[in-house]
Amino acid sequence: MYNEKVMDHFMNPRNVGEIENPDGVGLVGNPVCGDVMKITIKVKDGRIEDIKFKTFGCGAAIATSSMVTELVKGKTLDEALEISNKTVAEALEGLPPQKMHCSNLAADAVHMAIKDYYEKTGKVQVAEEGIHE
Amino acid sequence: MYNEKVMDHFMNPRNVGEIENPDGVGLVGNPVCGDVMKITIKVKDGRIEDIKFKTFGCGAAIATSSMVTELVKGKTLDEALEISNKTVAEALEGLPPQKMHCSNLAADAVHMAIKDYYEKTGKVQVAEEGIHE
Amino acid sequence: MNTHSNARRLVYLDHSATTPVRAEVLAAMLPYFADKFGNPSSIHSWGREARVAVDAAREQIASAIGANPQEIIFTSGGTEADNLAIRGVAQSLKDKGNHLITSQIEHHAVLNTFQDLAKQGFKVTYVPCDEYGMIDPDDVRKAITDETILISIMHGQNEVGTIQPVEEIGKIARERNIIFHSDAVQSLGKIPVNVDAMGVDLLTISSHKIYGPKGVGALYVRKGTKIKPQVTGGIHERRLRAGTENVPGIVGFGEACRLAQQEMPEESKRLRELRDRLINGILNTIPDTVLNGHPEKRLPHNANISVKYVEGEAILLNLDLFGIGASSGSACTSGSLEPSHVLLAMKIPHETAHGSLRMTLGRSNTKEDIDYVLEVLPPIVEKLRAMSVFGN
Amino acid sequence: MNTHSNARRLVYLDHSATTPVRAEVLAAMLPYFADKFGNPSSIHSWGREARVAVDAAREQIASAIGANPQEIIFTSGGTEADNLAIRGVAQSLKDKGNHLITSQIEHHAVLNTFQDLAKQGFKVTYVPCDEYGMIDPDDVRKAITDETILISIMHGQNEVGTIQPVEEIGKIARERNIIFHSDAVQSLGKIPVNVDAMGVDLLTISSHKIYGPKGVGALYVRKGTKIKPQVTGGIHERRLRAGTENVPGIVGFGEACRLAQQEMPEESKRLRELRDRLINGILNTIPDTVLNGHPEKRLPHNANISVKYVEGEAILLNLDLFGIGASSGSACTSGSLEPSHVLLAMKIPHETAHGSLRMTLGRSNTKEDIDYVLEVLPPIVEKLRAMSVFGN
Ligand SMILES: Cc1ncc(COP(=O)(O)O)c(C=O)c1O
Ligand SMILES: Cc1ncc(COP(=O)(O)O)c(C=O)c1O
Repeated sequence: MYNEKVMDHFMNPRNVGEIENPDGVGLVGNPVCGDVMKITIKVKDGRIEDIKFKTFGCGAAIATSSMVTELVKGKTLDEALEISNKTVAEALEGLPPQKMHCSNLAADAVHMAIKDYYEKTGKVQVAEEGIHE
Repeated sequence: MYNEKVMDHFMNPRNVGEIENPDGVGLVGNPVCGDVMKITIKVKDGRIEDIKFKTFGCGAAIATSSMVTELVKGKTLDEALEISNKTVAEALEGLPPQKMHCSNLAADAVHMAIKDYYEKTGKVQVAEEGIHE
Repeated sequence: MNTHSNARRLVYLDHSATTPVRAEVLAAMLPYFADKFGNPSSIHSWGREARVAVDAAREQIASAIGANPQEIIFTSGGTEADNLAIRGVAQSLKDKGNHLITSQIEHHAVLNTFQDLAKQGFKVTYVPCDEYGMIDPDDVRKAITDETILISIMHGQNEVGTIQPVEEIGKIARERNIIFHSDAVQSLGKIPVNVDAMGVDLLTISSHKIYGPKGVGALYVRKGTKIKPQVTGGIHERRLRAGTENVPGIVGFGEACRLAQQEMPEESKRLRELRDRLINGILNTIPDTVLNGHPEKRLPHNANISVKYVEGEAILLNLDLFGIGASSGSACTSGSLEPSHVLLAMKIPHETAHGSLRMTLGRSNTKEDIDYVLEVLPPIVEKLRAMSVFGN
Repeated sequence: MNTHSNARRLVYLDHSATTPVRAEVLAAMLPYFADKFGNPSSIHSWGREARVAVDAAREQIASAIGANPQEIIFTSGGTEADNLAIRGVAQSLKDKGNHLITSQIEHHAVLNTFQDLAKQGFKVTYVPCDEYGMIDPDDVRKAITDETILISIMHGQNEVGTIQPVEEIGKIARERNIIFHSDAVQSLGKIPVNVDAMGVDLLTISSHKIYGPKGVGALYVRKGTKIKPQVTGGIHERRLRAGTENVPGIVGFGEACRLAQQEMPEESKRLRELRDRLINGILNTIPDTVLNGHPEKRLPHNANISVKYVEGEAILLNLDLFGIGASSGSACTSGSLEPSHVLLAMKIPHETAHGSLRMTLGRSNTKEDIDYVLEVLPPIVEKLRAMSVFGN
């Protein structure tokens, strides 16, 4: 069902956990649907210095969570905002069709954490339309 | 499908043929339905002295034709009239259910031959209701 | 069960009824009974392994008929596939129109399904055939009304072997934008079957007629064709047919398709030669015999001959004792009181229809088999004719 | 396909999804593929030989459920049998009434068929269940109206294993003279299934759940029960189901039934002990786990446990890498966005439903298998919980 890359991120997820006193928190998903992701970030000099995830969900949900943390870690906030759910799925070399919908929310969670950071710090957010695509 | 007794009468039918100048002829069946039997009899002293059949039909039709000739040969006309299609089927130790209807006409043919004999000779027929049961 | 008391060899000549599963097919199936036994819907390795096998078979079958794998819907056989096609279209398009077209010479799986729909209020036109069992595309064209939603005309006729002009009918259907279904159960593996060349939207095929296992068939459903599923339940076969997949059966069907396609050119030539030897042998040695069906446009393995003055079942029983298995369109073997509807549609008289003998050849048959039949049959006919009411 | 990279043994715990064909069954089937391959409708010896085999299997199956052989109609599986029963009765009795009763916890083969009938204008009452997945016969009684023509309530629930009070429901149906159908696909071979004791008019069974081949099932149809055939065509199965019989499949089903019936008392006891070891082991070692389904009135081979705070598919994938095959009622494995309708009907919260784990035991499972699961599962749960949003 899942390819090797997905299975690798599922079995050996990167950046699991929760950052204490995070600069931003993103929580997406819905327990009814079976997938909930929480992303916590530490921001320094406009870059994502640290990122951790916690996910309740299926293989795809966990793998995309893990992958997105790898993709955005060290990136500027603007760069991170450009990473979409599609980018994540592509970085995982594809997800099964029935998984594209429900489990592929990881980029949304990162965007939300960045938004949360902007709101908390009162910093101006450059491109609102980058938040959710 | 057919039991051994039926197969024996089918493969080695008794009294096949046609009596020349018969005392009675019975012809039953219908080519549309796929079974036609012709019985010819020779009568002497109120008994069926000789009997022959010709049949266009399936295994059951041929076997019942053969069996009925065995059953009535040498019998009095009254005795012969008492032999029904059911008697013939029983003497054959049973026919497949779907064959009880169409192919089991042999006794009818004998009865018709006897009727024909009565009509030809003008002899009184004792029990009309015996003819067809 | 009476044995072949008179048999000097066993000659199976009823390949249109069913065929033995060939060794390669059984070998392909065997791992899927006990070893790779998973349910393709399961996500664990047992399930995934079964899914891979089903998908591979789907590709083999699609490739044999020029279709895409996603257009293949597995069913329990040809009968179910015919039902799914016909009921599925009628029910899904009933708001567009209520007229259906088929022919008088379809298999009962098609015919009885139309008759059932007729009882439910659909109007059905049964186009006739000529004396060779051939349908005239023009009759189909003329039958079309503004209400017509489905045309179903078979490819190779199962009793008399006549190959129907489906390509032309497909063109007519396409011109008029009407869904076209064809039953190719008998033609698959015998003559080329290609969904695009035939112009069909729906095509029925069955495994056990091509040396695959019984209990598996498929309906080709051209992309975009709307049909209402007839068996509902879990999510299988693109929601068009529910039920746990018959994995070994499907694997066997796939392999049978692959082999049939590969061997068809040579095998069909071989069968045609044997069949012609059989037909000519009978027509030349037994008087009052006639070939039923088209002399040339005919499935390569089908010989259907009427033996006048005798009844089919009586011949079959005699042949059986000699170890020869064949079939007949007589009433006694049709399960009804009427002889074959196909022979009657061809205007063959009842008596002659009752005496029809269908011999359908297959992989195991040899020249020696044919010669054996040609040796055994004449005395059987002679004997039965001697006791027949007709003919002398 | 990822292999069982962490597996120290292979433990199949998904016997409610499907089972391997057992050796005796395959041995019984094998002659019918290539050697005794006839079509049971043929009158020659090949055909008669196949007919005898089909009839013998029919007797084996009838005997396993206390029926007469003529009351057994072979189908392509449990799904088709459910469809035949439900559509068949609804269509044949639609002039008597248009109300149907079933439950919220039926298999999709039943549920989706009723939903389809509802779209066609039938009124359907879906009776609820309690927290254990048990239906109250009184709810069925109350649902009955003068229009009710069919009640369909399953025997053993396939997800949570709860055994339904079919005998009582059968009595109610009889009192009110309403046709009663029960899906016994999961209970056959596990607990006694007897059509008279259950008071059913129609009963669904399936071969591949009892170590028989896939692609075969049967519907028991009590003498005198009128149902409209759903697959029309040739004359097979008392005109209730057309299509060339899957002879090897039917033979295998017969043998599987015979063996299941014979071994049930001992095997069910053995499974129950193993299952209890599994259930208790999990409940005792993994915190925040709950048993789903009835604690006592439960199929002997079914363990269904919700592991809170984690999602079912994630557990399954981990177990799979350890060589353990199981299933879940999570949305991710149900093919829809909703978790199991059965768990939801039992009022289990969505999160808990998503974390359900169904393990269904079978012939091959041993105490060692269970101990292996009990060793492997806790660290998997711990690891997944450590990365979960919930629970800590
Ligand atoms: C032309 C045709 N259609 C349909 C069928 C039915 O197929 P199956 O036997 O797989 O149900 C047959 C065979 O009996 C056939 O010859
Ligand atoms: C209760 C129940 N009914 C029906 C079915 C369907 O049976 P089959 O897989 O033979 O179509 C199943 C199995 O999936 C089942 O568990």
